[in-house]
Amino acid sequence: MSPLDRFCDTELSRKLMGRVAALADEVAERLGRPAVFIEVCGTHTVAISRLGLRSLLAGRVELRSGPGCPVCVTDHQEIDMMVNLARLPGVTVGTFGDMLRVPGSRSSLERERAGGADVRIFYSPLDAVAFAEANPEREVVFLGIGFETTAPVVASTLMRARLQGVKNFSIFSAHKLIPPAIRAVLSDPELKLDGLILPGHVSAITGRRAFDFIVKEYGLPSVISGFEPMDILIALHELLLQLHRGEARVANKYTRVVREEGNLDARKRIAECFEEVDVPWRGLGVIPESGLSLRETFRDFDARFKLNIEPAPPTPLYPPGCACKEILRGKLLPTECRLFSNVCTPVHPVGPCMVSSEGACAAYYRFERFSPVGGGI
Amino acid sequence: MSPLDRFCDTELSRKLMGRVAALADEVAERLGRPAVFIEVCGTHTVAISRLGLRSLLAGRVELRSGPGCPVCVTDHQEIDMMVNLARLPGVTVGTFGDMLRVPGSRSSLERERAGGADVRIFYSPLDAVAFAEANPEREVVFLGIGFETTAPVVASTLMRARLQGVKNFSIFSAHKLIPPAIRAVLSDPELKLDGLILPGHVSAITGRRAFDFIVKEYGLPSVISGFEPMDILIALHELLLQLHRGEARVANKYTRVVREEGNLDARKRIAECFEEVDVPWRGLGVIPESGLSLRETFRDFDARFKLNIEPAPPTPLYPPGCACKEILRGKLLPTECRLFSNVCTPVHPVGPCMVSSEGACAAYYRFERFSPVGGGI
Amino acid sequence: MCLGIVGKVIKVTAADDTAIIDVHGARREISIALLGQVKVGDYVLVHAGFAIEKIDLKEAEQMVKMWEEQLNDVTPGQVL
Amino acid sequence: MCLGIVGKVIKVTAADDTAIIDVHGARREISIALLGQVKVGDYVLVHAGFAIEKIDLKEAEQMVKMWEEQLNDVTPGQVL
Amino acid sequence: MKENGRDIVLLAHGDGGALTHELINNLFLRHFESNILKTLTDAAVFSVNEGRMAITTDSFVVDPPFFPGGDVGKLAVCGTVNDLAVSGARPVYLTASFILEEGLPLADLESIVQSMAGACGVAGVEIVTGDTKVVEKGHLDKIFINTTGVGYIFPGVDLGYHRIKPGDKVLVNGSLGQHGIAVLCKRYGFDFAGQVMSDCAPLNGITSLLLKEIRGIKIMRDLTRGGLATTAKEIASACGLDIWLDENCIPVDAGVKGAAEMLGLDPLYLANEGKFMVIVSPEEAEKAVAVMQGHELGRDASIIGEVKPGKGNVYLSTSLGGTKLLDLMAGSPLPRIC
Amino acid sequence: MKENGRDIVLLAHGDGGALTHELINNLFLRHFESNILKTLTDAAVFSVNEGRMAITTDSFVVDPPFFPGGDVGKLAVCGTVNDLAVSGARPVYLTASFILEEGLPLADLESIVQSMAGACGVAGVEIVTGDTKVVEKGHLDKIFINTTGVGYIFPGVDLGYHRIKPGDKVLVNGSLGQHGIAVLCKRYGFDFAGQVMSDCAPLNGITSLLLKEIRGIKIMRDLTRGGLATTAKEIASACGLDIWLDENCIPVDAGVKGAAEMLGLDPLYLANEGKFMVIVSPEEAEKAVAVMQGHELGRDASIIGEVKPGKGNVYLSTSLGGTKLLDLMAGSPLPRIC
Ligand code: SF4
Ligand code: SF4
Ligand SMILES: [Mg+2]
Ligand SMILES: [Mg+2]
Ligand SMILES: [Mg+2]
Ligand SMILES: [Mg+2]
Ligand SMILES: [Mg+2]
Ligand SMILES: [Mg+2]
Ligand SMILES: [Mg+2]
Ligand SMILES: [Mg+2]
Ligand SMILES: [Mg+2]
Ligand SMILES: [Mg+2]
Repeated sequence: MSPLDRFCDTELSRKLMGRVAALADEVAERLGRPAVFIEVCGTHTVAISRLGLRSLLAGRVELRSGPGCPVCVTDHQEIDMMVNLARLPGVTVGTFGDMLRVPGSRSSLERERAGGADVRIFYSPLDAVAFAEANPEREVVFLGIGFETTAPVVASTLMRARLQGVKNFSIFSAHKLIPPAIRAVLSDPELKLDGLILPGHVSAITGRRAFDFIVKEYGLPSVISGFEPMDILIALHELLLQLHRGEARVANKYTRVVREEGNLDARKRIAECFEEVDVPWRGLGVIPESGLSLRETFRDFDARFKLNIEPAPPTPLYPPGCACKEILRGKLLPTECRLFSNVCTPVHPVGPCMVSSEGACAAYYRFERFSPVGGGI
Repeated sequence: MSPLDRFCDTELSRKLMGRVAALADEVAERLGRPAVFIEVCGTHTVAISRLGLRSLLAGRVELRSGPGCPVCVTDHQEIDMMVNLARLPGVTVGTFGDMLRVPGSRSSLERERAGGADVRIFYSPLDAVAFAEANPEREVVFLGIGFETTAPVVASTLMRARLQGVKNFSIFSAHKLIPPAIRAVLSDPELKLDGLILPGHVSAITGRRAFDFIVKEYGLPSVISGFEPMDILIALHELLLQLHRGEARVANKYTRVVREEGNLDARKRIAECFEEVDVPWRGLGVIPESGLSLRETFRDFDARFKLNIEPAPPTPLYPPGCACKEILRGKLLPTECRLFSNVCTPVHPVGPCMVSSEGACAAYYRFERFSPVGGGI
Repeated sequence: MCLGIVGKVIKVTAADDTAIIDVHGARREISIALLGQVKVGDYVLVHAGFAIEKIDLKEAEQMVKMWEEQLNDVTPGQVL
Repeated sequence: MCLGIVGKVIKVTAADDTAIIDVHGARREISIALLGQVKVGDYVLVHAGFAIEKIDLKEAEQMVKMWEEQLNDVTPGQVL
Repeated sequence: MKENGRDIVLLAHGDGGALTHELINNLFLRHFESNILKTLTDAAVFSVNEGRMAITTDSFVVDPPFFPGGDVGKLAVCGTVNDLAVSGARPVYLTASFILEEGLPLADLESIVQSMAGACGVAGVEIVTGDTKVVEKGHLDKIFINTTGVGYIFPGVDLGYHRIKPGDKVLVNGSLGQHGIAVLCKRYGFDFAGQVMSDCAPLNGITSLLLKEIRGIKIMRDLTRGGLATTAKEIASACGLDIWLDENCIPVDAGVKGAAEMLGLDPLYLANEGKFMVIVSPEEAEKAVAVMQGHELGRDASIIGEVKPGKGNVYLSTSLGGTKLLDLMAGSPLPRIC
Repeated sequence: MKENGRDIVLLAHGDGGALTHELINNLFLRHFESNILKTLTDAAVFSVNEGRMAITTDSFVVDPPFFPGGDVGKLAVCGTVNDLAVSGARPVYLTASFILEEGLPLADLESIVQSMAGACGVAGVEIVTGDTKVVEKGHLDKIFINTTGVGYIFPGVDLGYHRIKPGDKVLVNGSLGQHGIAVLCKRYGFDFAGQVMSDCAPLNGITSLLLKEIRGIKIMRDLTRGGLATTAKEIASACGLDIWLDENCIPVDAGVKGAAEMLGLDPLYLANEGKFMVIVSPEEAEKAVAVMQGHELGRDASIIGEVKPGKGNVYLSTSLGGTKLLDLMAGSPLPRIC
């Protein structure tokens, strides 16, 4: 058995679960309330839901979902621009599957495709370059969404396209950065928080150090975590332990992947292609230097310039009644939104958190909507 | 009843048929053989077949099919160029339904469409302009095929497109002219011919006078005919009468449509847009000044220049065994080709005369392949 | 080689040189750019969406009438 | 927010910076442009068709081992 | 933005999940009345008695899906009902399988489903099971519908090529080419001002009447793709006899004739969706015409030809008294200039 | 030039004329063996005895049409056979209706037809009637096939939601998600080196065995679109009881797990084409597993859950001992990065 498989070992996980639960009880008792942690990363949200961890920690730890779903935080304005792109004659929009259903102010890429736009899902942006080469009469615009994890992938793709002389390929960059978003969340004075689970794959690129500011500026316990059952339990254990001991540091519990300085090659590529700009986040508003736009040296691959895409007009952040703003900041649970599960469902989503299967509301809807009537098998 | 309907009157036609048959008998007796007429126009070929006229005149008049099917006479080389056009990325080829199945040396537009080319059938070239306006990212190339009847229609379309500033529309002109083709047929010394049925709708444009050369240069009886049963019978009657009387003139028996000078407006449009060039005809080879190519002033609408279409290499005129050459010159009947109806059928055509439903071989195949076992009802 | 169909003009839009024709109840917009004056009630010959000539009903009338007379002549053996 | 999957490198084509990875039998070509030296047998973390980091198996081994030891310790009431 | 999946068809309507259920419950079950369908099980279950049954299937891909006189939904029901009807069966149950293009307006789908329900009512058949798939925009053109139908062969009825004999008469129930022209004209921008419409109609009423009244019916065939000419040729080939048709007797509406001329097409090859051909013994031909004329779908019924000894050919006696051969259609009808 | 219509599908193959006849005679009749089909009439006629019959229909639109372990033809036969099989029927006759995209290589069509014939042989069913339409290039993606099947319900068999009771056990016949993964991986450029293939297979052999041996079978469902989760939710909703599944007991092949992770998908929502769920009384659950394991399509059969009193929900007990809710699929599976 590879050591990697042992991170999903059921027996081991169940044992650790016992420890975590016991430790959580102690901490909760000491605090006089359940500890409140935020998982920054949407993939953590899903993993936690899949494990049924919230049901196992109920009354001991409250796990809230942070702004780490790139789909959920993509602003209306940006979606509207993507929709405008898709409507241009001769343009093929390439994207990861996640973006398809996210609503802008009037439409979504899914609806545009249904209306005749050429919108294609690619597993990798390199597949979009190959598609562009095979269809020279189309301008293929790949939507650059995602955080530090995805930005170097797109940067690499761009460099490859330039090297191969592909003229009909470009990028619409809507990449975002995690540390500024965490700052925006933590600087909310109303927020009550005992610790953060930090995104493992963003950290793989940025390195552990990128998160030191959390301790320095906010004095909160935090931990970088992987995504297997053991990873998440180890991370929870670490947070509870820091709380228990009254410590606060940025622990790295995903050492098999995350280094102190991250992936320097990847960071270099990001820096080469992109520059930091102020961008709006759904639920968080404009955050300074939290987005990545293509550098001037890549104008020939920048869809905004190549295709002359005007910025779409700003729109109200939320549909009436939607509590995404509070949910994205970790201030409310999805079940506390009054539209949740009656008006707003994954099939007919109202707010962004319901759209992506990784969105906090969608994860709650799918996995934790009802508490069971009987017990387990 | 409108006088127009009376041209299809069954009772009247049957009576006239009796006269024609009797007159034909007299002429045949005098000649010692059936009179041989050529119908220049493919639409006449079809109309004659549909009426079962050949069966009614058997032994008295032999009706042969001339070069008047624009599809049948379009050369391999031209089809190959159309195929090359259809293969260009971003190009939509617009055409009349007739051209779809005509084989070039390696492919046909039908096969190209099946292989992914965008080939569309339009009822009118104006519909192709409308399509171009609605699809600005495509270059829409309309195939200009047809004789004097169709050339002014395409010329008008072109002028309209220029007026409306449609930039993504162009023409691939393969238009041909009938008088030079008649000359080419008649100058064949082996040809035995007693008269010509001249194309009514070409004459509507050119005028009756355009055919005077037939009498002056070849001394042959000829008649301009419409397409209704009475029209055709009147025309046959006229030819037989001229023969009977030893006369030869270009009679106009389609006076409700054809004028001495034709349609001057239409002729002006042709002259404005096109110039006469030497072009190859299937079955007849290159005929001087028998084709229409766009004038230099229309280069921006000339697909040959706009899309840089190289002339395709010349190819052998006929598949081995195909007798189209003789059939198109009126020297053989389709049934005399040894491939007819066994190897060569409308479903698997070998030669061009089998492709268009108006082609001589196709018309014979559809309507006159077997003689009936019993009599009529 | 060139299908032509007779249509009756039921509407003329001079501004863009179009007309609506009726063929036994089937209607379509066609271009009249190749003809001079066209008016409602005229019969035109249509090819590929364009009227290419007006139909001269008088000529038609004359010709069928002539033949009707000839053919209804009962002289036996008449062939010319 | 960023799906990453562990794959074992089974072929490297340095010329175009690609490798074939195997994930429980599922294979795919990925790019290794974001990593330095990669060799057959390495485990890599893959995101959107790119290897974004090598997996340090020793670190993995150490961490699970530490936890296995701790968790198999039967001292009752042990919570830390 | 319009609410997702409530105005147009989305891929998710075909994923078998929540939206598929919405579509089935809010649309299909609202229009199709059937206790069997309601069970929504993997298969519909029904009881049968001893006897002979007929089954037939057709996929309907008409472009455009809405045309004067009907739509693809009405067509899908009538087409399958008619294949059963001309086979001598009483149509009973239909299956309905939809393939939808992402982006199809739900309102269009609803009106198609409504037409289907209407046609089922007229024909007296029940849709008992179905299926819905959605494919990506551009992977099909708007909507395809498959219907499969089962019915009971009327006891004692024996139809087939083997019964055709020289001397038998050929009948049709009315004017030809209407459906084909209605569709082609819509496609190529013609307008009939309501004068020519598809003849799409369920024929089981008139066929069951005929079968009850006339014992000498040899075969019936609906005259769909390829029209009268193709069907006649198929029958002639299958029984090795010649069929002679008389152009003067074949009913073709003036509007159809005009539009067919305009497009360069032959009405004898145009599709019909409410017309059928009957071959009947000569003694009963007149009575059969009378029976047909007594039904609203047979007002213009007439004898159009006769079976003769021969080799499987079809001849048309032309108006002029000449003859010409009719053959299978070769290539779909396209508008031509020559 | 290749001879027209002899290498690729042309529009004329679907016009009902000469090329359609060529296609039917040279391709379909060569592979599909059936005396009923050979008559090529408007409808197929067959005799029935008194009893209950089942009818089901499905259209198959899989992209790509060829995938590891099968093709759309095999799928079209198995899918319909399986709907009949899980309904407690013995599948007997199938109809096959093809919609083809102009340009489809005839060789591809032939190999699809060959697979269909092969699957019919294995399942012991007969294709008795069919239909072929061809649509313009770009109006569909390569090929769609509709099959409709009829069969006889085994005497005495009574399956249905009404029979499900708390305490009943939930079984599956093997590892989940293979078909879905095989298709998605082919579409997105993954390669399994032959290790994961579609599980596409006719289930009527194993279901008839089960029905013969086990009296306490309450319901059977094949786990197609939407996978185990969606089907479980449908059953729970329909009978108003909860279903509890145990993640540790649900067989999912390692290769499927890996590929599903790579694409960000959940195997419980992936389609299967040779897997079915059985709900059986607790007393007979073990015996049912044994019977299934005795058949080659049930080697990995296992008990994966249980019915409990409740409100129509489906719960999964996770490996950690937590619980989570399973619901209908919402949106087709697409590869994601997050
Ligand atoms: S349930 Fe819907 S409306 Fe409410 S917060 Fe979540 S996404 Fe917004
Ligand atoms: S029958 Fe065919 S091969 Fe013979 S002349 Fe006609 S087209 Fe040519
Ligand atoms: Mg099923
Ligand atoms: Mg049928
Ligand atoms: Mg049918
Ligand atoms: Mg189904
Ligand atoms: Mg479409
Ligand atoms: Mg039929
Ligand atoms: Mg089904
Ligand atoms: Mg099914
Ligand atoms: Mg059919
Ligand atoms: Mg396609």
